[in-house]
Amino acid sequence: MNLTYSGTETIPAPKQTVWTFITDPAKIAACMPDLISSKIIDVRRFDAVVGVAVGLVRGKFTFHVTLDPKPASDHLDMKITGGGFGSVVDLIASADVAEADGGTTLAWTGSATMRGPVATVGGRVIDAQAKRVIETTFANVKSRVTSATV
Amino acid sequence: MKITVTVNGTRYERETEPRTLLAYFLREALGLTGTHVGCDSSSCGCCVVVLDGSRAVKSCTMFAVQADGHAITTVEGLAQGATLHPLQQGFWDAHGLQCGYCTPGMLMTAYALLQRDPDPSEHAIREALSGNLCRCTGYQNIVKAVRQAAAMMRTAASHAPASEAPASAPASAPEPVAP
Amino acid sequence: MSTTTEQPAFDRRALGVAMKRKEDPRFIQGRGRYLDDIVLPRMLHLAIVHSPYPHAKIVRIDKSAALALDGVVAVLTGEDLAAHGLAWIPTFHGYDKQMVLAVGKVLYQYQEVAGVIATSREIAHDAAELVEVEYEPLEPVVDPFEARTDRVVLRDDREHKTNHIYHWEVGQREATDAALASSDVRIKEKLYFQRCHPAPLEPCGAIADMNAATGRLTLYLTSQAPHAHRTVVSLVTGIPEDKIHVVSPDIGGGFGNKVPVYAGYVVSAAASVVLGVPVKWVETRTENLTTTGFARDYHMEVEIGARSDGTVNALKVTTVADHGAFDAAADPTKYPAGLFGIVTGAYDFPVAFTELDAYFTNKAPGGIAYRCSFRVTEASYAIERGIDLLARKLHMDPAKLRCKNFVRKEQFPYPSPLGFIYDSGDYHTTLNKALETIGYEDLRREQAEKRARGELMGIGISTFTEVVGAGPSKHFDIMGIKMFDSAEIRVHPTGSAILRAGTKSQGQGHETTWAQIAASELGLDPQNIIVEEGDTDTAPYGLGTYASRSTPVAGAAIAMAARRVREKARGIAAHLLEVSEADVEWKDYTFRVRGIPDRSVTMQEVAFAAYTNPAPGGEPGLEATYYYDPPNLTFPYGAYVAVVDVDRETGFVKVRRFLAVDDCGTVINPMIVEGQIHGGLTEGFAIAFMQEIRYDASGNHLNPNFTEYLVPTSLETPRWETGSTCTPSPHHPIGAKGVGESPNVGSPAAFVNAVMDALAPLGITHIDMPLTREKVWQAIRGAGG
Amino acid sequence: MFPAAFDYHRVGSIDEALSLLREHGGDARVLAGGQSLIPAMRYRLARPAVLVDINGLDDLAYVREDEDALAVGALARDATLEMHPLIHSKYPLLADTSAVVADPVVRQMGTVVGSLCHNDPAGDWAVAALAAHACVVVRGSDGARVVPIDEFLVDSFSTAVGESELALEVRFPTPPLRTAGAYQKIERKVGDFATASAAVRVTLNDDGTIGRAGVALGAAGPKATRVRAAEELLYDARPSRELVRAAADAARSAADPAADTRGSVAFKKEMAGVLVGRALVTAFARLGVEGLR
Repeated sequence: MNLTYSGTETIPAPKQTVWTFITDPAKIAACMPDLISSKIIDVRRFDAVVGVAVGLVRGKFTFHVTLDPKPASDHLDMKITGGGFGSVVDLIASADVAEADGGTTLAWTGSATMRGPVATVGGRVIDAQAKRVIETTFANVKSRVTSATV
Repeated sequence: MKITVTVNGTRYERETEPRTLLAYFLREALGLTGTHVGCDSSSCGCCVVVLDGSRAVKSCTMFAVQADGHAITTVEGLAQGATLHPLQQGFWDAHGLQCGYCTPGMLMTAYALLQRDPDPSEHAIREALSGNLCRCTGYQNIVKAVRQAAAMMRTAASHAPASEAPASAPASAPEPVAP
Repeated sequence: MSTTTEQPAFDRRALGVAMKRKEDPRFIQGRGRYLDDIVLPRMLHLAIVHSPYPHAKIVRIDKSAALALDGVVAVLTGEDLAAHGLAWIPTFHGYDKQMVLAVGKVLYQYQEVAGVIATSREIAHDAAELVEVEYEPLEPVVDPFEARTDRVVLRDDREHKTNHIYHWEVGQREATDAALASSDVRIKEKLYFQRCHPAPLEPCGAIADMNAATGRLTLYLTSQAPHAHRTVVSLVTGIPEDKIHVVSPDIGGGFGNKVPVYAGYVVSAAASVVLGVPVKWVETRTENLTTTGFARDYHMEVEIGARSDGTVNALKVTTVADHGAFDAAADPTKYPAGLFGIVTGAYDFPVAFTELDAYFTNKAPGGIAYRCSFRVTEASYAIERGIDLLARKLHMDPAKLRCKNFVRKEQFPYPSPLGFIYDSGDYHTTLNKALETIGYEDLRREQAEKRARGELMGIGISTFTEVVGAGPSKHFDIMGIKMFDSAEIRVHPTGSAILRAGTKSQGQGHETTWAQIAASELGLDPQNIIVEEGDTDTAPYGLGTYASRSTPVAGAAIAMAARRVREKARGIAAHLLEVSEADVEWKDYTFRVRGIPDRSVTMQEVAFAAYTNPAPGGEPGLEATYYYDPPNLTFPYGAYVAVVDVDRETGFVKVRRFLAVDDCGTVINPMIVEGQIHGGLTEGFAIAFMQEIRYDASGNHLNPNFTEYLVPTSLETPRWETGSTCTPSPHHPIGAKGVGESPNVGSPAAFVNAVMDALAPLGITHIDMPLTREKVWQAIRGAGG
Repeated sequence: MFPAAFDYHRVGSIDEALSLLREHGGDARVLAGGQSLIPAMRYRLARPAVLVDINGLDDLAYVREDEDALAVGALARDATLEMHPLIHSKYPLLADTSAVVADPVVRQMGTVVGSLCHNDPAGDWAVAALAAHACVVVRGSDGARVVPIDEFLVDSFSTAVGESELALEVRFPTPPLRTAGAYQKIERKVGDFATASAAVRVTLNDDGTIGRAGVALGAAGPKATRVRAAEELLYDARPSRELVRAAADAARSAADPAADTRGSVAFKKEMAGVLVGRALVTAFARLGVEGLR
């Protein structure tokens, strides 16, 4: 099944600060909700283990994340592959940063493709969780950049 | 864990892992293979057994440990010796089965239905059996079979002396402990 | 009619009697013996690891964590099987092969990648989760029209680097095109017959038991074709066929799903050979729905040309078939698209042409005959929808249009433009009976009133003909084995008998109907004829039960074997009656002296004599075997009428009435025939309204369990009305034609025709099955309804 | 499929259950009817280390009216309501709902409170509970609290019940005189989750105007959705076709469903409206107000 999500955060910080933050694997990893562990592989890649607890579904998802920044267009692509529960989740997220009144807007979209039993049996559960992972990650970006800036 | 269950009137004490589903416990620990498993999602009803004499439950969606201290009736417990239960007779007479795989679950669900409704309408039967799938019969002869059984049981009940157990009662009295 | 012999204790007119089923006592008492009921000493359990990807390279498989788990005995991969030459096996089609466990890459989601053997099922499943497989995803090809471009070629193991599997055609292309071009009226419509799955309630399974001491491999299989499976196993493994014993126990429904050979069978066999102990594999519902034989998945385009008075001129059907990752369609060798040539149906087309191209995609393999005689369902749907579309275009009543174009009774045997010789039929009588029974004229009047009020009521007709009973050895084989079938009858001294056949009942009631055929030929009590099938050590060789072939082929073999027994018995009777054989006639189920009917002996008396008092110089005993090679196929047919009401607001279709009038020739047991029709109609209903295997654009299987693969319950299922006419097959020994599949073949078009009839006032002409609420609602909305 | 291994405790008291939940936190799950939990465990989507089986607490199997509500205990099965004469005579919304949850065999085990705690966005009981303005009694180590249903349903599969708490009872307020409700559900077949569902409850005042109204949707958002706009339209108005249509329109607008195998967003939104309309027509008809269809 395929799911898409999107949102916009307005961050009271200069565009460059936001850009630097979101292209740093260590910083992005730290923004993932319920992060159990992470391993930075290089400047573009990291692995993360995220706890999943939605209703009766509880377990771990392991993600391999690759960042692909396109500074010329202030655009970041993120490819996230991984899974858990004998299933595979592929997430493709992208973010555009732009200057705005008093700060920077971070417009993001994400789409998740799930494969395996989870997709059909736990679809409604995992949908909610994937959405939460993406939303919370970008919300955390906002709060951390903001608190670092203020 | 050690559990004690009374199945078709016989008490059994067995060790079981908590994760063992009741259907597999009946089939593998007790050798009562009349209870079948046809899915993993509690959809098909091949595994229906009767809990404590009156409730039809899906034994693949219940752990054996939950049955500790309870009584279970399976398809093997329907006939009284050589005498078929009216439902079994009805299914045979009305061609209420083909491959036979769903049949035990159908029988047990119908058994519970007739306990609470001795004269169910066609719709009531279809409603009550809607948690049991059949791929062969198209249900029509199953409905017919249940109606025949209901009629037989009503007749038997109206003729039976008050002291006699109704035809639907599971074998109960002596509870020999199985080895 | 008076007779001086004593009345027997049973009704000798065994044929045509609604005899209660002999197999039922064990099933209603929970004493059936299905595969998973069998437990052998020291038995281990197999669980299979499946790919989450529809198309990916296998980079690495790490068994170590699984092997480290307590209770795990072995983990097998495709590489391990390759060492035994078992990584690939031929499909039933012969010209393709399929992976048992993936080697190098996976080609569909849920494909089998590894097998874990452990001391319990639970541990096997625990360990299956621990097998680490690293994949490198490849682009999946889900759509056969995309596959056709060969932009991504899926099968790198094949010599020809293309997704195209084969092209097949039959009929006259140019003449058909010309006739279409010169027709007054033409219709052309794309019809997709969706991918479905038979989903018998008992999943597939195997127990392999290699006895190292005897060198014999016993395979308990959920097999509709145990002899064919024995031969395949022998060919694949090199184990001599005498060292393989296939036992097909009670089967909890097959519907074509239990014809192919599956990975679990091969892996459990390989594991038992390697480990020397029995290994059981019972698939989960998810495995059943995602990896075992699917059916249909035909993208058809139907064209019909007709004169303005409705007389049909020509038919053309062009099909793109989606076969999934391997060509595992279980069709006879010379018929890659099965018997799709029946697509001219019950109508007298002067000329016709059909062609089909099959493609590989990243989906599960299959293409099995799901309650269907090799693609007859797809063909019947195409023609019956096509005729309705033509009626709509001509503003003609669909019943009248059908009557106008039916092959007439006097035209039989009728050579169809696509190469079949229809053996018999009387289509007008059967349709007229259906129309009268259901009150067609009244229904049309009611519909007119309802339409005036804006209500959506529809009446749909389907007058299909089947072609079943594969088949004559001249044309029909599977992997070279001719499609005959066989029977062996042994009459015991006391007049009871054992009958063995090469078929395998999965609910059809062979233990009863086979006994009835033999009893009616032998004058014995059918209650005392035990029927045994499914054990390759004891039953004569046969191709099994599918494609409605059991009664046309094995049923004939039984009648012929019984007649052989009777011929032998005649000699013994002559000896007992002290007359010459020529003076003995078989009349009223008894041997009688011609002209002196009082002098007679029963078959029981003859049987006793066969063992106690054989004719001098004659052979003792009373048994016979017959291998029946049918001279032609049989052509059961029917006229079905569906009445529906459509809820404009929600798109819900209520099937208010459904009448099936079937003609399957001679009826062996009317109760069983009716049961088969109820069941087939229910599956046809399911296909028309809810059953579908879908894959999303990424190749994810969307229906891997019964919460998503929708099987109708007693509440959704309509109440069926049935009727019959009888046009016996002229070439079958008892005139029977086969019936199990007719209702599933004929009904989908009746349902869809009824819904399209209901929606006709809105200008809606076609919606592809399944006709879900949403699709109907969308169509109504799109039409401004 | 076979569940992963776990430890099993069958508790003899609520306190024992609470103490186990406290001890094991998120690793433990409460086993009541088990009709969602056990299939999830078979698919290994759920793999709790500990199961706390409350099925021995027979005291919680009640369905009874007290001073101001119908109280349904944590072990009251769906079938108990389905077959309860009181429910049929006085709580038509609950009677309707109880007859369409899952399938009749599953309903023999499944519980009302368990369904609320599972909070599947396509579940049935949460929708009925919203329309009926129910509340849930939640017990922790510090005692019990009563949580209004709107607060109880937090998000998809998530409720106000803490890890070491137990939902003990759902309370459906005693309906005032001249109150009726209805539940409408579209499912692809028996046993399916809702493609769309709607629950309504209305009270008629003596003057024929509508008093309190409850309107809620299932499968129309991340959790069961109260349609406030429809409730406000109904309040103080008189039943009419126009009113029903307006309430249905409000439901259609309020619905925010996700597309899935059960249907597209457009179809589910439309069905939300159709079902609210039909549920209102049924509920009013139960109050003797006909001719609204």
